[in-house]
Amino acid sequence: EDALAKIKAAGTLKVGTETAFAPFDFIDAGDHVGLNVDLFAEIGKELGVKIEWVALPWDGVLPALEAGKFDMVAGPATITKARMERYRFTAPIAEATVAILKKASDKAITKPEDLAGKAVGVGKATSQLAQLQEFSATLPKKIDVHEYVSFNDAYADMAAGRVVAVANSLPNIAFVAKQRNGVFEVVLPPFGKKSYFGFIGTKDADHASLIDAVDAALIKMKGDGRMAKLQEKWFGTKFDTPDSVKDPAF
Amino acid sequence: MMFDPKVILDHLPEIASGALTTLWIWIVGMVLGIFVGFLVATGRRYGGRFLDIPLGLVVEVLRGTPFLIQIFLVYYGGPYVGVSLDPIPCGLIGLTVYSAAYYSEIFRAGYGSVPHGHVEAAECLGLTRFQTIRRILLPEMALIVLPPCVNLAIILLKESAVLSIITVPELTATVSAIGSAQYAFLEAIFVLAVIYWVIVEATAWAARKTEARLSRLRFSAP
Amino acid sequence: MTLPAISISKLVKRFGPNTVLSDINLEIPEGKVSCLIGPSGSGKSTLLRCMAFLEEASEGMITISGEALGYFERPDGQRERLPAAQIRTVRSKIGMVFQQFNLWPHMTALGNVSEALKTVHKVPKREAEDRAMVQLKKVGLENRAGHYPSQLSGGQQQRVAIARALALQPKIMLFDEPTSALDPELTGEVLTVMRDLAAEGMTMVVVSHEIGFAATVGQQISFLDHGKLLFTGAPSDVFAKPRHPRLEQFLDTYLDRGASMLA
Amino acid sequence: MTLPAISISKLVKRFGPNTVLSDINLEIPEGKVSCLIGPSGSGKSTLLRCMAFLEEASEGMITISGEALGYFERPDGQRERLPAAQIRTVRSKIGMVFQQFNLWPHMTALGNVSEALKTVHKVPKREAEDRAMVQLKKVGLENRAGHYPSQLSGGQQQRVAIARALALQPKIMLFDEPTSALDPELTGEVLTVMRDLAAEGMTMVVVSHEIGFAATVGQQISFLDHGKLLFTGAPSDVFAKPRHPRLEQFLDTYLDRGASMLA
Amino acid sequence: MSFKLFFLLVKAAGWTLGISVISIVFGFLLAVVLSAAMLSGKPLYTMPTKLFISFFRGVPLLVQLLLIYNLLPFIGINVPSVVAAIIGLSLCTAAYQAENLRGGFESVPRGLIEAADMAGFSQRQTFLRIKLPIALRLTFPALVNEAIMILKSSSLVSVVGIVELTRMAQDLAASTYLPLELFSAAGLIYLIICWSVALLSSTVERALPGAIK
Ligand SMILES: Nc1ncnc2c1ncn2[C@@H]1O[C@H](COP(=O)(O)OP(=O)(O)OP(=O)(O)O)[C@@H](O)[C@H]1O
Ligand SMILES: Nc1ncnc2c1ncn2[C@@H]1O[C@H](COP(=O)(O)OP(=O)(O)OP(=O)(O)O)[C@@H](O)[C@H]1O
Ligand SMILES: [Mg+2]
Ligand SMILES: [Mg+2]
Repeated sequence: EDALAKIKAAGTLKVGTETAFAPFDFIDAGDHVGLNVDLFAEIGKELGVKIEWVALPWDGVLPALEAGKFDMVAGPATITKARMERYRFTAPIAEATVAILKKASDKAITKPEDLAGKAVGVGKATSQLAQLQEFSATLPKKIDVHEYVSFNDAYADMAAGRVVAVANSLPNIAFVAKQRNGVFEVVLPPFGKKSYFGFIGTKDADHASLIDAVDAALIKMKGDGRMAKLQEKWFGTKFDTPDSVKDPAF
Repeated sequence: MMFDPKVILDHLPEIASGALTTLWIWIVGMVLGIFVGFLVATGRRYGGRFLDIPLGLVVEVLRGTPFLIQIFLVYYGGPYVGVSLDPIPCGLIGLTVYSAAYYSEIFRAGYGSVPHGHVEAAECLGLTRFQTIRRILLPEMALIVLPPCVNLAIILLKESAVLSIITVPELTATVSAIGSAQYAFLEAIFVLAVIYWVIVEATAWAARKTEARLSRLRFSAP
Repeated sequence: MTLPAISISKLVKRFGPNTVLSDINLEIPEGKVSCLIGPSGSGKSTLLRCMAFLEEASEGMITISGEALGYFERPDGQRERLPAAQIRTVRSKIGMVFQQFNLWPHMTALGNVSEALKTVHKVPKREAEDRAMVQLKKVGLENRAGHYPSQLSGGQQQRVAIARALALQPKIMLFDEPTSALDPELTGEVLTVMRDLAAEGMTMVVVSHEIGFAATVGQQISFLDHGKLLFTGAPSDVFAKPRHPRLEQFLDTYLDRGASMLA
Repeated sequence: MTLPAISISKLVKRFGPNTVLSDINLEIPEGKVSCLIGPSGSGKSTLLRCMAFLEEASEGMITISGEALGYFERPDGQRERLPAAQIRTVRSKIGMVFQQFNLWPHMTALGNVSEALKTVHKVPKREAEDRAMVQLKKVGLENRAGHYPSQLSGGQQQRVAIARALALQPKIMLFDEPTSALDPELTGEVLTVMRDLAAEGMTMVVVSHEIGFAATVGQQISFLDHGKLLFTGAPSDVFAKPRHPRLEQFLDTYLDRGASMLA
Repeated sequence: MSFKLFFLLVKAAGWTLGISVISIVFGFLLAVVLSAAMLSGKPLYTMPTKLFISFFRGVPLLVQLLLIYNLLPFIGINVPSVVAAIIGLSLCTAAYQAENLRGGFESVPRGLIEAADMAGFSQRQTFLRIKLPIALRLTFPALVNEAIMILKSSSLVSVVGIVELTRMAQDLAASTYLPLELFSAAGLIYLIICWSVALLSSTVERALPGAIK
């Protein structure tokens, strides 16, 4: 019997995540909330199981998935070629294209190209970092890239003034800008290649039916408008996402 | 999970540079910390109440809070009060101040371990306070403070990993970044374990040698 | 008569609320051996330490060959502290030998004796060591110069401590129970050195449990009890009967020991 | 005549290459006070520790009231170690009082005295403490039962140490310089307790620098020098002239002190 | 920063305190065993103990925790977060405490043990009734220092999924974007805990009988 059957028999689906990743997963006044929480609540209903959350710092999440500490990972993570070699992603749940967050008071930056020669913060070993470096190469003057262990440190450093902008996926920085209205601002349009966020599972045969079932549930929610409503709730906007990503842009 | 040594070999130069960064920040921060710590202990001993009480308070605050939080507040909070430091200087200052708090306590105990009579003998012979510290107190406490100093050095080495949150490219951050970029977590953990272990054992070995030499030099036949 | 080597007047010493020395008046004659005896806790060490300015008296005055030590008395009777440099000058006339020797363990015997010559008096290393060797020879330890304190017997350590004090050519030597940390047989070595010093006319003040030494070498004996100087005089006066009842009781403790088998 | 309390034959003790006791033959008579005297380093402590089996002799035999201690001699002359339980049984006849008292600092006086009764002899707590109190009363410390060693004077500590040894009702008490860590005035307390024990007929072996005590209380005196037993006999023989030249020289050290002012 | 946020930090501090205290107790018990093994002098016991101490002192706690949490499942032991955290902290602190205690055991004056020999104590009785209490008394300040270190190091257990004080501050900072306020508050809470421990221990130390002068 495979993973899905075991999960149904036990009645709980264990999902690993990191809770410092607003608006997907975060702690709001002590409660674990976010798009992931709402989406998995619906997935749970579709599969007929309860959801059990395991929160870890991001460094620990994927090793723990491989160690079998939980059945899949919410996250989500940007779907990339390299990652698809090691993991299986679900249907996309949001756009992940990289854009710029800057201080609202900073009038010198109006478009991504204005970053040439400036200091910009980004997370260490992320797909956003790769995108920013690629973008930097196209500019007349290189961007001074600062790498942080977490994006939250990058925001703190922008507030402290060491970097003028932070490059991150659109949904995330849109949420930051909304939370610190008047302090931070998103610079449109996004400069990165179009990319998407998906949940993560393992590639082994045992788990294939589980991810298939989650995919089916997500596509069903997209069809009946529940997905759009939740995106609206957490991002203030909704995204057009394909049913599956076979060939990511990078 | 599979163990793939290729990941390590491919990134040897980055790993080595991370290790070197950790090593030099650790050594410089520690040496400065020992120096400042000694000054603090001396100030507290001879400076009267007006130096002893405030310094004691600062030492206790530094020892009572995690290094992570201190370094975060200094680096990200500093600019709000007009102190904007670059990562490496900030990391060095942080490590120096944090270790100075601990080292000052070690030296305070060191001062206490020298029999008061030895100081009185110096006083009777007319040595000034500075001469007494330099010629009598320091050499006499050297052997006693060496083991705790080494212990602290080892703790500091591991604490220095915290500097990654202020973007210092030290060993732990470098290796775990390689781990997550390549999804090679097992390999990363392994590399970290081995490198730190080697540095710690080398330090402990050097300390044992120094201790043996010190005690041979000072208290045995010429 | 010459000026007394040390003159103590109306000295009071308090530790917090406890008065451990009250109204001490004492003159230490020059060129003689003075002994302080008395039961444990009577204040002998404290009085000696006041003479070396290791303790500061709470009241009263001490003069060394007529010069004020630590404090001088203003015409209005108030005491005022002297500048540190002046204290050092007066104190340089005094050498102190501690009960626990207090040799510096990280220096050889020669290092211990020559250290102050080098650092305080800026004597060049070679000369300082030559002068130190002279003192070590005087206490019979020229062949132990390179030994560290931990490699010397108790008696040898105490003799190095004496040489260390002598190297600075003090006019007065203070000894605080110089032999009580020693084995009976080691005691002999140190007492011999002290007898030699006495013979040379060194002014010495000795706190001692060695009643035998006090009786044979002491030229003035002072008996302290509960912080009071009960008696000062020549040995013949001190040991002659009838004695002060407290002194009688004190001496009995000793006579009980060591003496009874002489019969 | 009864069996000797302790009988030592052909005992040799080496530490590495150094022979510190050579060919010791000694009998400690029952119910008497035997004293070991001799210069520092002569091996007194080592001999006493051999009697308590705190040191294992390198050669030779010790018997306690006729029972072999630690080793027994096989018919072919080879020594063989006894089983641990048997060593404990023989050793239980011996009480030891150390120079440095060695009281357990984390227990009160009562705790120190009653501890072995409780843990080793499984005496119920109440009874053990009652029996401990009897011993404390004997050394005059019933009102110090609840004090920790650090709260007692040296003399009181040493008396607790004696009570601790007595509580196990040994047949023989060994004392290693029981007063040399004490101030002269505190010494008296301990010597009084020892005199009382002697009067009760306890077999005692005392290593002592207190020649006075040895001369007045000791009934057998042994003089050790350089690991050799030079002389054993009654006090009158030991102190009578003419003496063994080494003993003469040794006693002189004492006579020099304390005695000379008796004249 | 609202009172609500502060309250959440205090609640997370409960985890910090709880996990640390349990680990300190377990670690201490293990340390007693380890130090006894070191003192035995038998290579059969000392060799593995030396290896244990070398590993747990030489390798960062973070790595130890990741190993316990993610590697044990591969040999069929799936430890829950809390257990992994307690195991990791206990083993690490045990290595340090064992060294402290060994120093303590070695400085128990020889004469006190001889006194126990004379009173007929067995080896086990001597260890439990004499050596251990005295070694404890001698090393008490060092043991407290190590306990405070562990309190602070416990922030690393978030890698196995426990939201203790530091992690809670990070989580809250990630949604409120008020990192400075949250980290200052967390620092204050650590300070209060550490000072309380230090104060309590110095009171206990004064009350403990048996200082060796
Ligand atoms: N630093 C101090 N603080 C408080 N009290 C002290 C201090 N030094 C000495 N005393 C007290 O002063 C009194 C006299 O002590 P002192 O050492 O002078 O006696 P002593 O005659 O030398 O005794 P002993 O023969 O035992 O050496 C004692 O009661 C002692 O407790
Ligand atoms: N554990 C040891 N290892 C090596 N040598 C030792 C040891 N214990 C004692 N000795 C040596 O044995 C000799 C006799 O020592 P012991 O302590 O028995 O002398 P003692 O007569 O008691 O002297 P004292 O009067 O100074 O106490 C000394 O030379 C000493 O250095
Ligand atoms: Mg004194
Ligand atoms: Mg001895």
